[in-house]
Amino acid sequence: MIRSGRGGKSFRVVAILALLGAAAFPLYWMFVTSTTPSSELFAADARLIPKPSEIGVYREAFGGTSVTTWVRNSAIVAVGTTVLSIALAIFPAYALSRFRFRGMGVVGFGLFITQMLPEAMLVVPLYAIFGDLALLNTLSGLILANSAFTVPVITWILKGAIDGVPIDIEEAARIDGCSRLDIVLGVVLPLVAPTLAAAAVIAFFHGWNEYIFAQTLISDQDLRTASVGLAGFVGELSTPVHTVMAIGLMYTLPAVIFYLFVQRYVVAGMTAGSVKG
Amino acid sequence: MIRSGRGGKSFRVVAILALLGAAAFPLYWMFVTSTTPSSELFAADARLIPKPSEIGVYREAFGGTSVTTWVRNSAIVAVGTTVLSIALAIFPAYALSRFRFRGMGVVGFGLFITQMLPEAMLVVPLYAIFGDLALLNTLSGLILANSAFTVPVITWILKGAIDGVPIDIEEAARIDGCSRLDIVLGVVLPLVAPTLAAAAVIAFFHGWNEYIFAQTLISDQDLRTASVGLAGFVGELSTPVHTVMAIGLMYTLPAVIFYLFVQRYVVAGMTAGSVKG
Amino acid sequence: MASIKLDRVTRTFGTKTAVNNVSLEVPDREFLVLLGPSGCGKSTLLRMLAGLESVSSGEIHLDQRRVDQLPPSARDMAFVFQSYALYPHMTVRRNITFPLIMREFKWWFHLPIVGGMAKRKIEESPNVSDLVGRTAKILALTEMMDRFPRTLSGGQRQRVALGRAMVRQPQVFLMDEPLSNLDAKLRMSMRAEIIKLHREVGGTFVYVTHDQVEAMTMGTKIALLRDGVMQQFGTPREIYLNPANTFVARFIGTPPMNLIEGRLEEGALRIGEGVFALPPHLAAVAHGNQAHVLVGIRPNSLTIAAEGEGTLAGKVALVEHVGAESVIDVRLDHATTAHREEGEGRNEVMITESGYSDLRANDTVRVRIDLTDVVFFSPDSGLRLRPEPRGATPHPAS
Amino acid sequence: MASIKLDRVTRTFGTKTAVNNVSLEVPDREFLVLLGPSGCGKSTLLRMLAGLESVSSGEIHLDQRRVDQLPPSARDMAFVFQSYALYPHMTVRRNITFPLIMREFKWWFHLPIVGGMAKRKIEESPNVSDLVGRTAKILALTEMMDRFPRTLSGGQRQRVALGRAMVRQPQVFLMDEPLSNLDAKLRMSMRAEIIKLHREVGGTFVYVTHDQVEAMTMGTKIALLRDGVMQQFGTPREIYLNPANTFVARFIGTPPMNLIEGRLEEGALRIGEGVFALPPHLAAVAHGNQAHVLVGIRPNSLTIAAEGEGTLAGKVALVEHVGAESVIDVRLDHATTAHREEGEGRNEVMITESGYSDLRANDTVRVRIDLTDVVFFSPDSGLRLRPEPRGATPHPAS
Repeated sequence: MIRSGRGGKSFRVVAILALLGAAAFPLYWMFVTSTTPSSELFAADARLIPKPSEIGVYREAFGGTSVTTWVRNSAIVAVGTTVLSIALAIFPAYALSRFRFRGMGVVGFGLFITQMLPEAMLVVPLYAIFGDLALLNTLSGLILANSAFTVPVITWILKGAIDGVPIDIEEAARIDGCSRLDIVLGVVLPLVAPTLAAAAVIAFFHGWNEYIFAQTLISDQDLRTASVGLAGFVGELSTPVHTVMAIGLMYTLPAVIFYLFVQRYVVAGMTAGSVKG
Repeated sequence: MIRSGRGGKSFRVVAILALLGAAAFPLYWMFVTSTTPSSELFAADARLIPKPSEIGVYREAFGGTSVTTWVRNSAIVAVGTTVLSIALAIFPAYALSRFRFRGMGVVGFGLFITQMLPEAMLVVPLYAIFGDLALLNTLSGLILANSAFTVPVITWILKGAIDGVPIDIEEAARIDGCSRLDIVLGVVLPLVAPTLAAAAVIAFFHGWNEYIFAQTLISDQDLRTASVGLAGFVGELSTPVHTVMAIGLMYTLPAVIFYLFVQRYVVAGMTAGSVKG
Repeated sequence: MASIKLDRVTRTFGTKTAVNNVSLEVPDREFLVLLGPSGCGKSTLLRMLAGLESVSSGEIHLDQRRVDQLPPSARDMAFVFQSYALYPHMTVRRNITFPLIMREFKWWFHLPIVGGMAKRKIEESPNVSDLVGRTAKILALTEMMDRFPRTLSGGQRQRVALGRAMVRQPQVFLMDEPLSNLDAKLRMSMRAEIIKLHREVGGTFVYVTHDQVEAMTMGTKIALLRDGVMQQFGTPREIYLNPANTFVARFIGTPPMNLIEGRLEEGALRIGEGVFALPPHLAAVAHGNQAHVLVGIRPNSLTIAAEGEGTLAGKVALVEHVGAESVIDVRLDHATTAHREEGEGRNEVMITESGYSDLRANDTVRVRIDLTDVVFFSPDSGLRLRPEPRGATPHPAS
Repeated sequence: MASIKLDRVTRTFGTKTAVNNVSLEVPDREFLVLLGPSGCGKSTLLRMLAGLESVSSGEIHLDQRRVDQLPPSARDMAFVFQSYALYPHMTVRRNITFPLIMREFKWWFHLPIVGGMAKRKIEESPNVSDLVGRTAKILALTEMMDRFPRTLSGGQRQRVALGRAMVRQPQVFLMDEPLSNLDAKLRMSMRAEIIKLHREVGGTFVYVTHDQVEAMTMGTKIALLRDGVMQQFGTPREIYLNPANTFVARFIGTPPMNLIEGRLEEGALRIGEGVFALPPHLAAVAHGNQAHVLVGIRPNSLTIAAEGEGTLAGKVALVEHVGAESVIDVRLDHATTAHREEGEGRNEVMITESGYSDLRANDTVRVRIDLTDVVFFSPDSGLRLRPEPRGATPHPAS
């Protein structure tokens, strides 16, 4: 922490305001739009204050759709993606952080390759493979497909955090009788907990919002996720924009709740910086 | 670096092989598929070796489409997104790393909020705003929209790297006569160069692959990006899968080239760990 | 031409007071050492001088100029960090030249290619490259100007950090434990180099350390701090001979001063069963002061003696050999020691003797006291007992 | 019950040889200090003992058992790290108990709730909690068992690290500069605590340091390394009195031994213009050895003298006061010194005198040499010159 004079202070205030604005605005915008009648929506001067009289749109939104089923499916997919991708990312992240070997560059390339490939590109081969493996139309198949995209990013993030764990602490654990597995699970993971929380948020949101695979690999109505359901609404010209926004806000809520659940750890990581014995 | 006995070694070999496999497989798969005639594509035993006789598919792919225009547009969007989102992320990242203030938790929340909101949700309000601001049907509008999604992630990643820059080095720069701006640009940025490179890769790929905004906000054929153009192909039932794969591989190539361009820095960051004076 | 004056300087962090009401004044060209244990506020004080911390209350003056509200770069002070804090992405040459480049800095120096050329132009201008070259020569860095800090050893990095400070030719050099990351042998030779530097480049030095040997050998003035409060300020000799309280007495000197409980009885001092006649300067202190005192005795004022008068009985607890000297810990039979800071105390006193002592643990010995340099402290306040005003002081009080 | 034997132990990293062919043997209950400057390989050697580094060639034996191929946990050694390396996410109690928990570890201890309960059960079992309680009491940690490492001071963390080592009751304690992160005063008192620990808990200690004072006071045996090669191995006294070469001579002792170029002339020693008669034990060394020698003289064997025979003329260069002692640097007029490692040398010798010297820089003085403890080195190899086999050695060679 820098305790600084006047220059630093104004810099800080501006930075905070900018960030807060960026943070709060989209949610607020959604709320305002959801309470704006369609007739006013494309008016020249955009509305900036919600209209409480229009709050009934929420009752309406809940009534006509199978929102609860969608949200439940999305929750299963998001939690599954989170658990699976963290489980798969831990060991590569540890290896990248602690070992030096020829071909690290190639591995680094691999960490980005799924980001280079557009999902649309992989849908066809995945559809074929999933057909063979009987994973089509299952939530676990969707979890698997999502994890393929989150694992590299999470590996990269965890690797950075593990870099910050002093090697001495690991060596102390070896002397105390820990195997390599014991060290990773018992010493390294608790020390990177804040980053783990951040990684969980990223994986959860990816699973929650993923659209293309959810649309392609799932055809059963009962297994449809919220992102696909919502898109169905948006696509229908008959759906008024404010209803879309109302459902959208409900759709966003579980993700926000999940975030609030882990934010204690995330913020701890933001304030703590690196690990010290 | 841990120099370890037998246990560590086998662990390492397994980790490398797993990562290499994950890295190389998708590209290889695409290549194999592109040279597989449609008739064989859904055969019970999947083909694992490319068929050189079918290489002509690439000539075919180039012939019939405006691939070059798409790729040029995508490159503009991707580079623009990279530059803009890094420029916007640097200062919040620095502020989050160096200052302590009430409401950091709220800001942390803000860093994730655009990840919580599905893009589909924002398309309508963005369309309205962009209409007002005459940003519809422009590549700069698309760059702006993409940056809104990449800035939070990049802020988060840069913040982690800046945490690793010793505060002493900044204080030395203050004593030597640097303003806060000089410190950020002249001292902090060069020291987080590897992370900056990783952030650039993430932003570039996001801009390159983004689909929903590119589809909605751009209607002019000449401004269409590769992701949208490609999706058009995939949608057409008449396009044979192997042609799709061929075009997909060409589509992926610029992204790979960009990656190879910055990978020197990324790998330097992977091997170096934290900054030391 | 740069005297430093601190006037009731205080710094609080939340409810904690790191530096409490410190006032002191040193003239130009002094070598001021801020000394004390970890967490005593010495680094905070130095950082306030540099402008890296703000002052909660009080004033800092450089010559006649009040500087405590100025930004660091306007104070004309250089700072050498404990961690060296070199710029890892710059060569040694650029590290040393950096403060000079910043003097002529324009915003467009941040531009990639043009900025780099402009900086190189400054670096290669005759004035700058001369000055940098001379500095490098003094510090024996000429050979390694194009290397990067990560390729240097600890001592070389330390010298680059010194070079970056010297090249600005500041009025004041501030150094925050600059030697503590070096190994014991290198620390000794760098100590000599810094003393030489002080003599040759001039300027006022302020040096923070927790090592009393560094303070005693380098400083022309020492300010000893504890919990943010200045305990004593004076020359090394004053502080060694006339410690203001028991903390100072125990902190300065290796091994530390022994503190033994005693009783003043009509011109004599009783310790346990032993009675010692007081020399005149001590009798003056004793006069009019309370009967119970803490007697401060340096380890070299004690000797192992044969049976005899004016000695104390004890048993050897430990013998340490440090080269030419032996340190003998003796547990006294009847006297009580008062070394509170180190746990139980166990009534041990430390005695230094030159040569290799053949004593072993549990040998029975007698200890003779040379009263010449003995000092008295109040057992309640820990403060030094001084003679009544009318008495003459044998040593000037600090 | 744990003697340590190193047999031609070598460790290479790429083309660099960190430890080169080191052999030594210490019986049970010794306190072996591995001493040397930064980068001499002492830490690598310790880490090979612990099993944290593998051995490139050679063997390590603990008693009769060869251990160099065993994993660290099978060697029955505890390790105290320079950085303490406490587990930041565990309380002090859990930190100390951790090695005992690992002895009974099952894979399902990793499970969130069940594992936590199982670990707590071990922690609270009478055997374990007794042992941990006793250890905590010895180290005065009882009050802070439920706190986390980040809330402790440096000295307290150091004691927790010692506790974690002690609780395993290992045959060997390995310590890697455990005191170097503490401040000067605390370092001294922890030094005494570790010596006490060695006496009370038994076991063989191997201690790495770059500080020769620590080595001299703590060690019962010292192995002095330089660039991976062992320079000398022996008791502190042997190493101090009989340095094997000029490096050892200069490394041990504060201030370091003076090395002056001299010439042996028929039973006498000529240094510059001065001629000194040799005592018998030195005459025996002189006999049959070459004429040119380096004369090693401890600073306390030199004294400032009045005009007279058997003295050397010089000028005072610097006077340092360290408490009870003064260190006087004198630049000799006609003699040449050979302190190669510190740059130009400038023909200065260091002299220690007790008390506060009133000499000032540039005073003209004469220096007297006490030849009793003087040693001779070869100017070419730097090796100690010893008497011909038939001569008697006054001190046993190491």
